Amino acid sequence: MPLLWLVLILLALSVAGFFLGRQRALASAGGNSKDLHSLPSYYGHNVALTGLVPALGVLAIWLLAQPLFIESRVSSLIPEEAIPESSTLGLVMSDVRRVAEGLDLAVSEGVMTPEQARNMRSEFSDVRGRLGEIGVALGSDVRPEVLNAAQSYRNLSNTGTTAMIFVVALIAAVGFAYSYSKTHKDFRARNVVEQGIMALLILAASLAILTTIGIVLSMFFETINFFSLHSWTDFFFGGTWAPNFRGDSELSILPLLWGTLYISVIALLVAVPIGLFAAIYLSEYANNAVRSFAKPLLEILAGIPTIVYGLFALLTVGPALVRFFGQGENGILGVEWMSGATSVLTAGVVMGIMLIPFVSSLSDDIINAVPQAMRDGSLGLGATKSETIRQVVMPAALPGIVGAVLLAASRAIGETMIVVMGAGAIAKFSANPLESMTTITTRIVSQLTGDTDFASPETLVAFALGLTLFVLTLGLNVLALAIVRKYREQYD
Amino acid sequence: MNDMTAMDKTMEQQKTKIAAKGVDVHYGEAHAIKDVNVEIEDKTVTAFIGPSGCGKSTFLRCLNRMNDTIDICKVTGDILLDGEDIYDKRVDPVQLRAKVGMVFQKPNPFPKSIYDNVAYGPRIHGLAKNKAELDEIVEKSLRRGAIWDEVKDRLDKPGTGLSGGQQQRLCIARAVATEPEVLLMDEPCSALDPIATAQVEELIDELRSRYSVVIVTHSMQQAARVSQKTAFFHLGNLVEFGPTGQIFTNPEDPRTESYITGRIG
Amino acid sequence: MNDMTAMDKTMEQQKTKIAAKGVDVHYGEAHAIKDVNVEIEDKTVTAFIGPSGCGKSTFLRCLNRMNDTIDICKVTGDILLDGEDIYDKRVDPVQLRAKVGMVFQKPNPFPKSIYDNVAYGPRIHGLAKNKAELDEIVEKSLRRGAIWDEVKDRLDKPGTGLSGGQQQRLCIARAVATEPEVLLMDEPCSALDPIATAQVEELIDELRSRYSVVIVTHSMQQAARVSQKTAFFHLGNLVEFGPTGQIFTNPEDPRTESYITGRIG
Amino acid sequence: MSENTQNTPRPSSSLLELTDRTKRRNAAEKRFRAYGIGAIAIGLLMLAVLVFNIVSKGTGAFQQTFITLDVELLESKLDKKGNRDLADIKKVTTFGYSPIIRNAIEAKVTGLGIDTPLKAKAMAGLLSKDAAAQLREFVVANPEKIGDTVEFRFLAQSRVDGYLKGRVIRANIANDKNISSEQLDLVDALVEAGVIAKTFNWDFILGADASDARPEAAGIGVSMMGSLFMMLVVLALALPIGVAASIYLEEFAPQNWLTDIIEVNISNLAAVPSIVFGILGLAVFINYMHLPTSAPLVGGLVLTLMTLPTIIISTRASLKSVPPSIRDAALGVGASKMQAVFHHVLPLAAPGILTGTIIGLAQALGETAPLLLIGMVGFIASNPPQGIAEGLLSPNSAMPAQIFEWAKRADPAFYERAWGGIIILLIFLVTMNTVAVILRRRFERRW
Amino acid sequence: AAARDQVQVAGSSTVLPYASIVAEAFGENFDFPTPVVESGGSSAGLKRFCEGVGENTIDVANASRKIKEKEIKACAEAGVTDIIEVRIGYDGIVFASDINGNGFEYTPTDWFLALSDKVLVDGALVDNPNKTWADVNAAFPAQPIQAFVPGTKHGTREVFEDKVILAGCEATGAFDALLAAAEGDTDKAKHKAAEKACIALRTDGVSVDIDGDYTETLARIESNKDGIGVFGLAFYENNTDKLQVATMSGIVPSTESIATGEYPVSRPLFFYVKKAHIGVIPGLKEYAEFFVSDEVAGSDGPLSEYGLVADPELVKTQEAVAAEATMGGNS
Ligand SMILES: Nc1ncnc2c1ncn2[C@@H]1O[C@H](COP(=O)(O)OP(=O)(O)OP(=O)(O)O)[C@@H](O)[C@H]1O
Ligand SMILES: Nc1ncnc2c1ncn2[C@@H]1O[C@H](COP(=O)(O)OP(=O)(O)OP(=O)(O)O)[C@@H](O)[C@H]1O
Ligand SMILES: [Mg+2]
Ligand SMILES: [Mg+2]
Ligand SMILES: O=P([O-])([O-])[O-]
Repeated sequence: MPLLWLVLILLALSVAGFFLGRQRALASAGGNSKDLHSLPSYYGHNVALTGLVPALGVLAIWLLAQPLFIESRVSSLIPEEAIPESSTLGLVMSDVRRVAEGLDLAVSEGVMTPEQARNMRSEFSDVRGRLGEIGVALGSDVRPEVLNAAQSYRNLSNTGTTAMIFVVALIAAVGFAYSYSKTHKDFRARNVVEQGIMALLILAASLAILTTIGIVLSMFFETINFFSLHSWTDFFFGGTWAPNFRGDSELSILPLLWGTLYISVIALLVAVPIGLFAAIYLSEYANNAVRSFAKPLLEILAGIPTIVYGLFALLTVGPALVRFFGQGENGILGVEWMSGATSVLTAGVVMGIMLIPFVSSLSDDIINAVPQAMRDGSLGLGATKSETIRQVVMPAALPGIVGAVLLAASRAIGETMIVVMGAGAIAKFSANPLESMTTITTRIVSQLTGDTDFASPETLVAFALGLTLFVLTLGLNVLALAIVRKYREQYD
Repeated sequence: MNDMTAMDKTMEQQKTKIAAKGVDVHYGEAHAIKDVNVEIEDKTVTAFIGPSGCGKSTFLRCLNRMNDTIDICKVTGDILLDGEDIYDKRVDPVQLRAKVGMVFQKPNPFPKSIYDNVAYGPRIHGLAKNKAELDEIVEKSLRRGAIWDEVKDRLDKPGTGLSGGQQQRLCIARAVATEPEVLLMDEPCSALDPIATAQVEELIDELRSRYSVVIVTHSMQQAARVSQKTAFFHLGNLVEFGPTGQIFTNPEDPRTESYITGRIG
Repeated sequence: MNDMTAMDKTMEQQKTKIAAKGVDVHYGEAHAIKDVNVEIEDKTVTAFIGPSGCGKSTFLRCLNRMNDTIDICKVTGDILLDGEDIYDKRVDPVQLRAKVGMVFQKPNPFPKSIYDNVAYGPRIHGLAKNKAELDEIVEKSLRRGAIWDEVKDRLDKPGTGLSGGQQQRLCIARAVATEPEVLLMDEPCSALDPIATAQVEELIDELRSRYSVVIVTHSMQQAARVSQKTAFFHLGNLVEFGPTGQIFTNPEDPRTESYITGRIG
Repeated sequence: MSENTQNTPRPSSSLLELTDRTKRRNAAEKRFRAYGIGAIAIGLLMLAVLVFNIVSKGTGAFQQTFITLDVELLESKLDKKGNRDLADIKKVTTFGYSPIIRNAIEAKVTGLGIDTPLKAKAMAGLLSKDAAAQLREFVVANPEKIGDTVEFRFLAQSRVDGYLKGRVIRANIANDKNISSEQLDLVDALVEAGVIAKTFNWDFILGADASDARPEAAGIGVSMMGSLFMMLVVLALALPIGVAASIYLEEFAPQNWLTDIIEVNISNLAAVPSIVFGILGLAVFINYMHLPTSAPLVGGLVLTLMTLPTIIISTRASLKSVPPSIRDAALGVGASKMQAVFHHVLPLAAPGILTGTIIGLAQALGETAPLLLIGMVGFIASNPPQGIAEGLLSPNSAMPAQIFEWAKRADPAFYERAWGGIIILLIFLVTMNTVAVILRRRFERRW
Repeated sequence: AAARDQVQVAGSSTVLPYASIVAEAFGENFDFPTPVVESGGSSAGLKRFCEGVGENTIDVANASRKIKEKEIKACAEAGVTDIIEVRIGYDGIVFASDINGNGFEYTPTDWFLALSDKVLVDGALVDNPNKTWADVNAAFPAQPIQAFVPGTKHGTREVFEDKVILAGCEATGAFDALLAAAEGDTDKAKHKAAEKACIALRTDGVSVDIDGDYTETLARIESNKDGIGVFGLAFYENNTDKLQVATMSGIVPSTESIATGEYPVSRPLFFYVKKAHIGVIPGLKEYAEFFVSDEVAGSDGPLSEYGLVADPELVKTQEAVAAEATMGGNS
């Protein structure tokens, strides 16, 4: 595989470049590394990276562009009339590609000679059969235009690959030569390398922005579609969520939003105290042995598939709650407040359990990072450990803890399976935590995976829900950021 | 302890506040304090002197069990406060530390406002009934720490934004705010200018009328100025302990003499 | 320090290493350094003295742009190192700091081994070709920091497990290991006993033969012992700057005099 | 400084007696500690309950019932022309193999002298539908064996397996079309004769999914490979990108509205429901970039996007918690900011980074919703991938998706497999975590 | 981009079991790779189907309902014009309860009276007062009503509403009362409003929407023995050890009674094939033909054995597939 080789050679070159660059830098300083502007290895990295990165970049672009180019060249070879009615050029082209790949395989397996593959004529030989023998299945017999196109496809891609190897190697060579020639004791290699690294860091950070743009765009148009089919007043200000198959459904986000908030709050009421206390105990009280097994064990809670939690809610927690708050005379409290196993409380509690490690593990790391001098200062004043933790350690660890709680809250908002099985699927406004409710996220999933006509508002509402949720959580996050900024305590 | 001067006589009336008997401290393998016996008296300033790394801080931290927080640190022997073994199982280190306050060698203000730094101790010990009383305690402590004037306009700014010497004085103010019976001060004036130093020394002298103060210092002059008793540590040993005057004028141990005259470090 | 004339003459030959012109520093609203002009000479020890909180550390940190790390800190004015403005856009603060080393007021060893603490600088600056050379640099630096004997058996133990004074000397050793042209030392002897102090002062004196040293100190004696030039700061102002002998014997400004004689703090 | 009457020393009290206030504070301390222990106990208890639940329901999946039969590969059925032409042999579909199987089991039963009212078809009903496939595969691979009698070990159908495991009981089979009590009598007799036996089931751990008609043949192995390849992608992308982004934002980015936006954006991405990442993945990776459907590569990319915020948030939190004095110390000896971060700050923040990775990967490993949209949930019974490229590109499912599918299927035998799959998933998770946990312990230190 | 060589199917989770049985057998008996059958719901499947023509789109969409006009339009806009519709049989919908509980013989009226939001009492529409099945029908035991019905996302819900609730609504006369009360300008609008009111189910917890699948319904019945759930016939037939089935209007549901049309509650199942992909995606046509072949979809085939109600008009379907007849008639 020439590509693999090319990459390997580039890598080898860059390793060599590293040592050469280093060598040259040292030589320019007469072997005395102290006279260099930067550490010798920075010169090495500079040469290695200047050779490698642009070459790899061009390689990547080439690999993306070549098929497009060949595709357009080859597809121009296919006459209009060769495209069957109702088919598209794209489909014919995928046939062409398949044949071309089949021929490649045949050649590499030795079933055909390269000449045969190049000169084969569909009129004279059974291409489909011969390719079938080597395991390349084709959808239909190969038409002459397709075979022709496939052959020129192979030609072009062979030429292309050769050219690619040449160009990439040239770029690598130029890169190496340039950076090698620049290598001199006064060259600011560290700064250059660090600038390169910085560019990569910025690139990584901008990925988040790209993702956001992608998410917004992938939902935006369908949301517009939705609002052209459904009134926005009902969506934002209506009081009922009742999709049906006849159309003309009431689709208001408000009851869902209420359910989302209610369930998330209960989940956080469970997860945050338990998680925080667990974190505090682990970092401040527990001995090493307890800490080293309890923390990873708790982390397993985050990895148990949510379907297990869903069943746990439905079969264990729900009925237990019913025994407490329901069943009238037969129940433990003798009240009749709860009828079914599914309720906001059921889902909230179970989700809370799942979220414990989100709060506990991260908070534990952050609390652990608060310098011991802070604790000593407080203990030295006669504070108890708990006072120290509450009044000195926790405030210092606040930003991290807020981050952990936000993460847990985010997960609570995004969870579906536990809500579906634990909270039921009824959208309503109610203050009673023992009743069923549902959340925005579960509605997104169920409307997307449901049976309603995909062009109907009942399905499209999923996108509107998603986008609205996105905006709402954005608001929450802005708030959280402001709070953290306000209360942040910087220790030293 | 032969030369009984007037000062020593007053001290005789003082009862022993803290008595250490055969104290050994190990950091893991390292033997940091070796069989130290010492009696620290009430209403007295005791100075710990000795070369850097000889174990002064370590021993000081034993006296209010701050060493409990260092995992690898093991303390053996008896330390009695008012005749009670502070390493007794029944002793609550919290109550102990409320009685035996501490100023650490490295200033460690909390990442809170200057006010809250000082009010912290009084709050947890419930020393103030209301905000006004607390304000008063804070002001008084900051004044005693000789830093009031510098911070009175920025009480709500973080204590970590102070200069080195200011932080040190803040920590002193923080420690005296809880009114401990014994105050352990680990080089409290190391970052202070002469005037601030004098003010802190004045504070120490004032505290002596009611409490017992132990101060670690590298300044022989300071030890001579503020303390009545001096303990000289060397390589983990308590080499000599006695009235300050005698230690500085007529040391018994040759090592003490060498140190004071500047020959061993 | 006694032989005024001779010394002043040698100093006259020294060229200016660092020149500060109209430097102002603000922490947010607070004006910490007010229009300071000073010329620090090469191959000279300059002492910064002044009451706690007057801005010595702040000004010191301007000289190698360590204040860049404090968000709210704004520096204006010009500071020239060898005639080049260090706040110029083109100046790489990293290179600057390699030339202008620093010992911080609060000892801040890395949570790494003692060896790595000292070896870090030489490693990133490529001062050693091989392990043996590095070992040699580490040993030499620790010796210069007057701490070799205490730590030679525990080079692989964490630097954070040292006593206060030991940490301070470790930080000195760490700073000299990179062989800076200018060494800024913020109260390097505050936690040191007299002997260790003397050793560090000896080091400073030795460094002076090749480099420029700026030292912040609260000890007038120390300033007088080690420095050739002294700058007196007060409330953010550079009140007086001149040959050490002159400052201590014949100060021009009444504030300087008050401070030296122990009247303002 | 005048003496303040209010602040006279508190009355000296014995250390051994606790003052009321101390008692109260100690009680608070004890309570606080107890809350901590309680919190951990609750967490661990819940874990124990869940794991017990999982294990008790899932262990059955690791055992499977097999029936051993001698099968005569009749030429008259398998190669009517008798010329061993593979094309002709292939024309006999699995349906055509039923008579052979019927003959084989009838022969076995009569051979053993077992008395049963059952017809051959009902006897063959004890076997899995997989038996025909197994036979055909063998014949296609070994056409020369046609005409011989070969011993085969066939899977028993799920009710027979359930009967041996106690899941199917005679009292409840009245309406069951798939099994009758006469058939169970025969099973009893065959167990007696050693023809039917239950053994450890490697096929479950290594095999691929099977259709609803033959739960006994389903395995989780192939989807485990799918999960493995996805996790490799996630780890290779999410960890470096996440850490890099965090470093930039926390250590280098200037404080301005742009970085504020990025910061808020990232936390907000954590709150985006996972299925939305699926929508994004479908739009970007499949529709726009034309990457293959149902491919672990795409799954890994989508999960990477989903995991990134988790890793970034935890990494930033731990970078923030490194004291500034450490950075100062490094800068002071002439390290560049980059060096200070990579040499000193990052190692100190490593525990938090690893925690973020553990939690993020756990989430990614258990996620199904986004996979639904990129075609990794459903019936994907491919062969185990050969090599990395195939592992990344050829259609596959993932463990949680497989479990999710099984849990939905009608036959209760799938339910057992779903729980068995969860056991494997957890083992996978724990293995994956162990590395990170060990690393994290090495980096943990206080200063 | 490497060429895809397997058939890619997506859509209904109701059709999924059948499609997976076929795909598995197809993979075993042909030289083509086993098709990939994704689940995700009819709507999601059709949406993917209508995204366009080309290798990166799916070839077959499974659906538990007929494709809608709007969807056909959307398809056409994306260039998917020639669609082959294949009906594979029917899915029976049954009512079942815990095997050890009471048995029931229902009529649509019973269900309407049990679950409707408003019922007719003495000629007036009032909030549904019925608490137990005995309140609904004196012949039933006094077991509390607890129904687990498919959530509004499920196609089964539509069938349940149409064939059971609406039928009951009309039978009890509530429909007429609602029609009289309905607002609307035209008769059609009134009719629609009345229908909508008919199918509104009570929200007091007596009727529980199940958004998950039948296993969830089963789990709910196991934890609440009074519960009665709506299931697919195939699901019930695989769980006869836990469930007992209720009759509807006196008919026991079975593949036979549904095939003859006696049992009223059922719905047709379909799959849709992109004609343009035939001949390009290897094995696509073979798969479609294999699916509807007698061996597979016939009344003795594995699909019927699993619970699919075979289509009485299978032969017609086979012919249509062989001829690649597209919807709208042009072949
Ligand atoms: N990070 C900071 N934020 C706000 N104010 C600060 C900060 N650092 C110092 N200051 C203030 O600036 C002034 C000068 O501080 P600086 O640390 O320079 O004093 P200094 O002369 O070094 O004192 P010391 O001898 O006590 O160390 C002081 O009033 C101090 O409170
Ligand atoms: N946490 C620790 N872990 C290990 N060794 C320690 C620790 N703290 C102190 N030591 C060692 O114990 C000895 C005594 O230290 P200590 O801090 O008591 O000295 P010191 O007398 O206070 O010195 P200084 O005047 O420099 O503060 C020293 O050798 C020191 O290195
Ligand atoms: Mg000390
Ligand atoms: Mg200072
Ligand atoms: O998944 P369904 O479309 O059949 O409900």
